[in-house]
Amino acid sequence: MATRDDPSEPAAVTTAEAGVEGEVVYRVHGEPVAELPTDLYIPPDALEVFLESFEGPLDLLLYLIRRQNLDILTIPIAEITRQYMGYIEVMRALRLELAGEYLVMAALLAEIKSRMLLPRPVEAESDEDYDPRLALIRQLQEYEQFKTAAERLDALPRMDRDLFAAGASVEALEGAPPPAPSLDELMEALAAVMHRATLSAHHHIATEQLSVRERMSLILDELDAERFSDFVGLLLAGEGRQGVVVSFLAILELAKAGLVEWGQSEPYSPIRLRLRGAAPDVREDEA
Amino acid sequence: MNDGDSRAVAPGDGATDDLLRAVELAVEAVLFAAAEPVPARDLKAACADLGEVDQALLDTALQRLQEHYTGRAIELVRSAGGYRFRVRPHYSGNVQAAQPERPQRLSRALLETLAIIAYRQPATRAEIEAVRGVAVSSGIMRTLQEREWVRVVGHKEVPGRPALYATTRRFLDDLGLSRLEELPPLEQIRDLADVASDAGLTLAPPGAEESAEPGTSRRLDFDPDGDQEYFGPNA
Amino acid sequence: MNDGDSRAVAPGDGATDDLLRAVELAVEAVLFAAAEPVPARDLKAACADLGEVDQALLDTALQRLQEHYTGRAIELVRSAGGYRFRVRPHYSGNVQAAQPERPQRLSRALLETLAIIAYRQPATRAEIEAVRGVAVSSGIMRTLQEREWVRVVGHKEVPGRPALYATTRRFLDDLGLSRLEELPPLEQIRDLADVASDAGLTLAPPGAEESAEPGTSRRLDFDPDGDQEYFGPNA
Repeated sequence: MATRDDPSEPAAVTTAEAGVEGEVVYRVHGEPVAELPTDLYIPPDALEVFLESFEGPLDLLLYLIRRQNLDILTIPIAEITRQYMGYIEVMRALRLELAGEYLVMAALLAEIKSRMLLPRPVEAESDEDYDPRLALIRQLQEYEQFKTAAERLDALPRMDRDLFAAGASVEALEGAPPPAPSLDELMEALAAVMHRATLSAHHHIATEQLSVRERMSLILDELDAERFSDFVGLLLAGEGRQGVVVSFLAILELAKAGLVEWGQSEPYSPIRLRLRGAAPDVREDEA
Repeated sequence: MNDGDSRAVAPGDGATDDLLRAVELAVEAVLFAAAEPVPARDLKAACADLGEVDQALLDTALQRLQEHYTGRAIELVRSAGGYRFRVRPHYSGNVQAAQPERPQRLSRALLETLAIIAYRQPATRAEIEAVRGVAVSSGIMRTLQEREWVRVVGHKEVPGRPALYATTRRFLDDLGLSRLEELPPLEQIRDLADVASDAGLTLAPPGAEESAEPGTSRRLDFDPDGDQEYFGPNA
Repeated sequence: MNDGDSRAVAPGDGATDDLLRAVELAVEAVLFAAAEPVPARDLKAACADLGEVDQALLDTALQRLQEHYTGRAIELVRSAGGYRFRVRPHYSGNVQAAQPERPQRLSRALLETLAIIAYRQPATRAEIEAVRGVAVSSGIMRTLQEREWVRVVGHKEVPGRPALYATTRRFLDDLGLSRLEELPPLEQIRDLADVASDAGLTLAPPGAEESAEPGTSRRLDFDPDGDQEYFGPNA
């Protein structure tokens, strides 16, 4: 193997595809990426997605080992190190954000490789003292064990995905219902949601929009899928001039969301509105 | 099984009997899993892979289902929105007694769901889940509707036509509000959240803000399937 | 319900038959009204006004209930949290057809983290990171806790007192399991003694695995009996 022959060569810098023994067909260091290592077998567009799909350096190492049908216990460390460095370089060349763990692993691999080139010390007390691969092997085994466990866990039937609870309405029951929430409780709950996650994308929903949203709900409720409603009538259902504006905005929002459709029997006749779709046969075609 | 004698379907027709039985059970499954009354149209859609299910066949299946639950603790009822199972009022006491020491408090999941609907309405369940980051159970949606704080105001025209939920008049009344815009503006709530986190209060587990940055981490925990921008940046 | 033949009730005893029937229906009502699995204790509480309901009677009622739903689209099942009615897996497709909104995929990072907690519990974040070889994001820990699959059960007495995570009863309920040891067993890993002998001075040839004894694998510290205490204070 090319890299093994020259232990002084900084492995993290140069990547060689040893198609022919010793022949360097691909270099990264100091040069733009003109060509990906041929053993990656991945179209460049897919590469980013592919690399992101690794859960970390152990996952990547495991992939490299498994791809060659090798046993974890017999890792050809020089070859695996060479391939690992190849991926790291490609990730860097593509300016992918590289977690520090990948670089730590690169250093570890380089260290193991160099130690394996040294002759075995006579006084080595145990195999583990001697063979620098053992700690890594143990880590890989353990990771693979849980990787498999995670896959099996995901394969188990799960509530709300594969299994569904069977419940019935309790509406008819008598007795004290739970209390209504206070405004404070509600706001606290919402603050918790916003605090923790994704609402950054929804900050545009400001106060004045609430009236529009409310009106959207009211208009949706009023509309029918079979029957058209009068557009002007809907506008005037609100209060005063502001009501018209709010209703108008609400209808535009609904139209934009594809929830309503417009109709006009002839030019200049009243504009009419109804719920979109919802015809039973259409539904069955979709299903 | 004590399936009552089917009437609308010609007796002795084996193939139809099998279909009828299959429809009855599929409908049973769908009704028990649903968060709200299921319209006949959706019941038919759920049976689409069983064969040709027309209204008469569905009606017969529903009738058989209803008969099967005669004398049981639940009953199949029809309301404006469709069909559903409900616990018979006779068992109110037993249901109450089953939750002895649990004070009837509203769960955090329910409150969060309600708050999101109030601000994002009309919203689908998937949209609520995208905001919350975790699943919303049918049970919660059922409770919110039974308390009449939330109702279905339409269906989104995407595959499956998911229900669009909105808050009700009753919701405003129970909160002592006359209109939705009397709710505090979202900005203010966000400030509240920030203040709480600055003060080290535990509104959410520590480190929550890390993933609030879009794009910094892969969040594959759920699939927002592009619904996000649906009611999104509206000019 | 695993006790198939609990015939605690004398046949022909009219009064007991009536009681049994009443208990069966009360339990049916409670289970359908509940959003979550109901423990036997709560079921007994629900029947308090019916008469003397002991465990044997309750078991018989549950068994009759289970039998009543034989051949139906739903089934009575028992998991860690208690009893619940569930749509039979055979009908999942019909339910999904009626509510097709969300795929609910979990990320590999989340699943791996969950698996490590499930089999290693209680585990600290550092222990999880040591196995995975990467940092565990706060988002994942938060999502796991919000789903109520994982919770903090204590703190490890080392500098910094890191939180110890364990899975919840809800986790088991959502997978339909009663106990942790019903999880699929961990793949056994080969003993390091074998590893050492296999790893020679030169790179060992592929295929060296034949020499390893599968039986000597290191047992992971997965304590099947110690799991109960992590089910939480309301156990």
